[in-house]
Amino acid sequence: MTKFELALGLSQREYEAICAGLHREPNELELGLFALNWSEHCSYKSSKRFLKLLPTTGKRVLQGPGENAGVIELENGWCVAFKVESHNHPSAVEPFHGAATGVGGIIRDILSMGARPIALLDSLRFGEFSDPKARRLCVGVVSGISHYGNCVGVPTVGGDIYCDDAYADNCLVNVMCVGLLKKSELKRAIAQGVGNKILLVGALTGRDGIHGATFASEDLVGETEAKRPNVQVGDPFTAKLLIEATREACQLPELIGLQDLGAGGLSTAPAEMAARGGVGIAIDIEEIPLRDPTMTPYEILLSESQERMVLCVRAGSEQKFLQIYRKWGLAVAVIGEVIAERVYRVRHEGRTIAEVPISLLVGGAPEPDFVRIAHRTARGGTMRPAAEAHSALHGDRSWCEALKRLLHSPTIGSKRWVWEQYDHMVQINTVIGPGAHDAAVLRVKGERFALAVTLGGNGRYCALDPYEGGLRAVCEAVHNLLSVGAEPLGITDCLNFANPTVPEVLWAFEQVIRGMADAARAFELPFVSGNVSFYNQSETRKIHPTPIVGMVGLLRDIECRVPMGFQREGDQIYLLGKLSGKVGGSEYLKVFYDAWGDALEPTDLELERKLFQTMLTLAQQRLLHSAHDVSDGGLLVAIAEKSFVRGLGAHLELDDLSEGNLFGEWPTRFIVTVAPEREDALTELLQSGGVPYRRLGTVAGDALEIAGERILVEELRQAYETALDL
Amino acid sequence: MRAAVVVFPGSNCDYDTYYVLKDLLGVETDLLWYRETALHRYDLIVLPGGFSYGDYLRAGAIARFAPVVQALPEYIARGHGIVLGICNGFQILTEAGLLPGALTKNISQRFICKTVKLRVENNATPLTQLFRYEEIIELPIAHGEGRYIAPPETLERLKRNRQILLTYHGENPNGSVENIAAIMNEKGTVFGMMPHPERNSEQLFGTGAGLKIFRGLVHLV
Amino acid sequence: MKEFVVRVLIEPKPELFDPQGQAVERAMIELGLKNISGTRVGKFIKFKLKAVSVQQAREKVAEISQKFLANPVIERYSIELEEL
Amino acid sequence: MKEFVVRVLIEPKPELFDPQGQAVERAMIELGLKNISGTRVGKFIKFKLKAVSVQQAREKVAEISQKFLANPVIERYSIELEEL
Ligand SMILES: Nc1ncnc2c1ncn2[C@@H]1O[C@H](COP(=O)(O)OP(=O)(O)O)[C@@H](O)[C@H]1O
Ligand SMILES: [Mg+2]
Repeated sequence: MTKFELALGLSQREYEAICAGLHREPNELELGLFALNWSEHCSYKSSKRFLKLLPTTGKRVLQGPGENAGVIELENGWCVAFKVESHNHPSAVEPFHGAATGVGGIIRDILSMGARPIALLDSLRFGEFSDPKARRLCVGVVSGISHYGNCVGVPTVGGDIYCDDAYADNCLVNVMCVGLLKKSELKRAIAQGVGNKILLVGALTGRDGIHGATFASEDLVGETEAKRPNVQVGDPFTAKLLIEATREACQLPELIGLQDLGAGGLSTAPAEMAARGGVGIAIDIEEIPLRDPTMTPYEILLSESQERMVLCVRAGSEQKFLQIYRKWGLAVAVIGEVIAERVYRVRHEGRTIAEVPISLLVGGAPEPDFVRIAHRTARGGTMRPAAEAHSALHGDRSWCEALKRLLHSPTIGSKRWVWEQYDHMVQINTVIGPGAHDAAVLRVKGERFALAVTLGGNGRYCALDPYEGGLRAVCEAVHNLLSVGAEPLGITDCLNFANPTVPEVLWAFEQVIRGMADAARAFELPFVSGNVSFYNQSETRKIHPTPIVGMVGLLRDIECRVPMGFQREGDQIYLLGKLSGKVGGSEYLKVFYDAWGDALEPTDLELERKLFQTMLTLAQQRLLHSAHDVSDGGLLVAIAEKSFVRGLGAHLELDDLSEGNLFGEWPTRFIVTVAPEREDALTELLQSGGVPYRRLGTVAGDALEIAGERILVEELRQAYETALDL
Repeated sequence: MRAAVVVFPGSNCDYDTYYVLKDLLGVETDLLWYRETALHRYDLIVLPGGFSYGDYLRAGAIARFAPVVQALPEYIARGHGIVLGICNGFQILTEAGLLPGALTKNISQRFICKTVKLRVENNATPLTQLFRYEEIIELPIAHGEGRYIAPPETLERLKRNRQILLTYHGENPNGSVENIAAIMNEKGTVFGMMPHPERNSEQLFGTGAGLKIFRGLVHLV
Repeated sequence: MKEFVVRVLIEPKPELFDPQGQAVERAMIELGLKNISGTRVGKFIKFKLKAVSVQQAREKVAEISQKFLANPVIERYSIELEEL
Repeated sequence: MKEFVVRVLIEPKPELFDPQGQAVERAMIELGLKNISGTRVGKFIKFKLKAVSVQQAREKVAEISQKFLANPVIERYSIELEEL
């Protein structure tokens, strides 16, 4: 094999598979097509086998994995489309543009389903902020998301941020987009009907990011400098026009299918559309509107210029579509047509310059050998850091001081610095926005119901125990939705991992998926979309296995939403779930002992299911004055967060104080408040639901009081609000 | 009463503003494409928030040349009705010279989205007539270029003629001179404000102070 | 027709406070560039222009700068032309 | 010590897409400035610097431009010095 082929990232075995499939050697252009379509990023060749473990069906699922986004039915003919995607490698190289173009890509995925994008969420991972490089990356990423999301008019309503040395060389930028559509508007990324036309719409095609997909399918090592594709620059202004124009185009019955151009550009999107429709596509390369007329066919086909989409429209209706896109000042051209032969044919001035069978190009990539081998042999081991158990208690540490210090850690503290840079209100649907609760709540104009959305995941748990970590990631998302009173409906996930050819990495990958799958089955929740990002490692560092879980839920009546914070003095504070558990994996151990602990408290899925039902009933009956799940930082942090909302303190009647009880982070717990006169109704419901509970105390005053110690809410709030200061 | 909300390429609060006027207040309202110039049929023209032309070069710098903006001076001179610029709309009006001063990058150099407190400095205008003088109200802001500045003579004139309508109260989020958040022209026919009244027009989102601004403008007293 | 490379430099008027300039100056000093003062941050627009003469080119660019590229309330501009 | 007026001009690398430049170019054409092409929008930083020699001044400014003023992944810069 020549140097050229190797540089494209194809293996010898893959090259042979191509020759065997074509019955000849590919030419340079064809090889480029294969390099992109068969890249890990586009083909999922190493992950496919494992992704099959995830449950994907359910009675509300209108579209599961396999399209640009998943779609779930809501009420009154409304549906929600959603997906999360990573832009890790580009953001590590150029945080501003990398993150910005990540936002653009996921928005177009939602657009492809016929939906209007109504919300964004972002999940970010950086090194510790004591490292200036981590701070610089964070500032760049946040301003990139702010730049793009704000301009394009989609509110950024949620997400999370963690800092950990594991991400020092490979930051993670996962963005989720949520769209709303009527069931009748649903579209697919499909090409059908011989003779129908293929249109390219949006921005001009330039020399951007050629080979971005193959770049994202390799480790980030120093010498990639030379291989590094040009940084792609997004144009949110064009993206906004593309949204409006495409929403118009979606109203025309002659639109057969549409697909965004992401990684791989024109070398992958039309082929995927043809694969779904069981047809072929021929494109005429000279018809493509270019930014630079000197581009070669190879560059045109592999360009990853942003803000472009491909449409398949009924023959004869082209003019209608051309008009719409021209009205919005966008580039638009008929670049090809649907053909009967199931090939992807590229023509240049009438001459065929590349032609490959669709079935070989899309989905034909053989599973790499290492997957089979690793799958058989790999075990955990090196993923687990040696860490000491800290079952012993704290000695003379003050609980108040410990709490204050935890609240000041960037992972726990307020992310206001971030989300105040995001327009989280545009479209005027954001009833509960960032920083206000466990999940964001969006109203649907003219409807009684509302949507709740959440995105997040904890890599440290997965590094300790990938199965339990994967399971928790799903549980936590469920809790976030239950806290606001919403019923979880569907899941999207982004699996961020290191190099999959390392057996332990692949082992952890499988464990995480098994954990997520078991949790999803317990709640009968389908995975409807997702994304895999491998190769997040450098010469010296691997990221933690980091599944990021996005979830959408339904609040049947927006008036039944439950606030997070303490509402009234005298309200009674209850803990739902068990009080006692291990401290392993907690932020507390990290901050005070620089350790992880030896094990995570295992999650009790039976109890999870009971809590699920009970929390829904409590919300429907409007019994609760507030609810908040216990997650990062543990019990006291959750209580402090409840006190910040209105500056109301609490008398806590806790006597069994231990690090595990106060700062352990196992899930399956909520802290709720109830009016004193409804206490009996609450406890009755908890008993009949089989949920263990205990009374923690009373909402009162302007301080938290615990076992004789007392600290002003305002003092804690100061620590919390100043945790992120970049 | 008939209102228009202008749609520039890149507007993104156009529909929100339309929704408040049309669906919440029941005002006959059109979304008006930026190429339109027949404005006389409208009593109120709103230039909404967003990023017209991507806010490239300077916020509002390109949009001020749009046909609809070019037609505004005549609309105003003939007294056909009132013009309101919200956020990006305010930026366009200052760029076009229809309101004095300029809106520049926030002192922090960052975009900022939050609810702020404002003080009503003049309640004898259509925009503010439903508030008490010096009343403190809450409205969201969302902008990267909202720092109002103007030469001293202009500021003098603004104060003398009571053209300053709203000022930031408590905290000045962007560094605007004299805490200025909203102004009008001398005749009281052109209004510009950085805060977004359409984002606090329902109880779901706060106090509903924004709806009072629209009610005042369309004389639904 | 001649072809020119045009550069329009736009900066905040001298009498105006330039918070961005101040922030950049502070950062430069922190990074060890002592002995600096009066930092201003502006914009820089570059393009190619065909015109019959330098004079015509300059006039045209001045007009567009005045009208569009700079905001005279807050900015001033200078034009540099180079014939290709 | 000598004193210099320093100008650092920063622009997007030529191979990168500059959507702002494109939008500004379109606007200039619509406003009647035909015959233009290749518009790029960049930044312009101006300050005064004291240094012992032109050479030292230039070295220092190059260093700070590289390290801080310009982002070498996406931008290139040029330095202009003038002695006062
Ligand atoms: N971790 C996952 N869980 C569920 N579905 C997934 C996962 N990863 C990818 N998918 C699905 O596989 C398909 C291909 O994903 P992707 O290549 O990211 O799409 P795109 O073409 O938009 O980049 C999508 O339908 C996606 O939802
Ligand atoms: Mg896609």
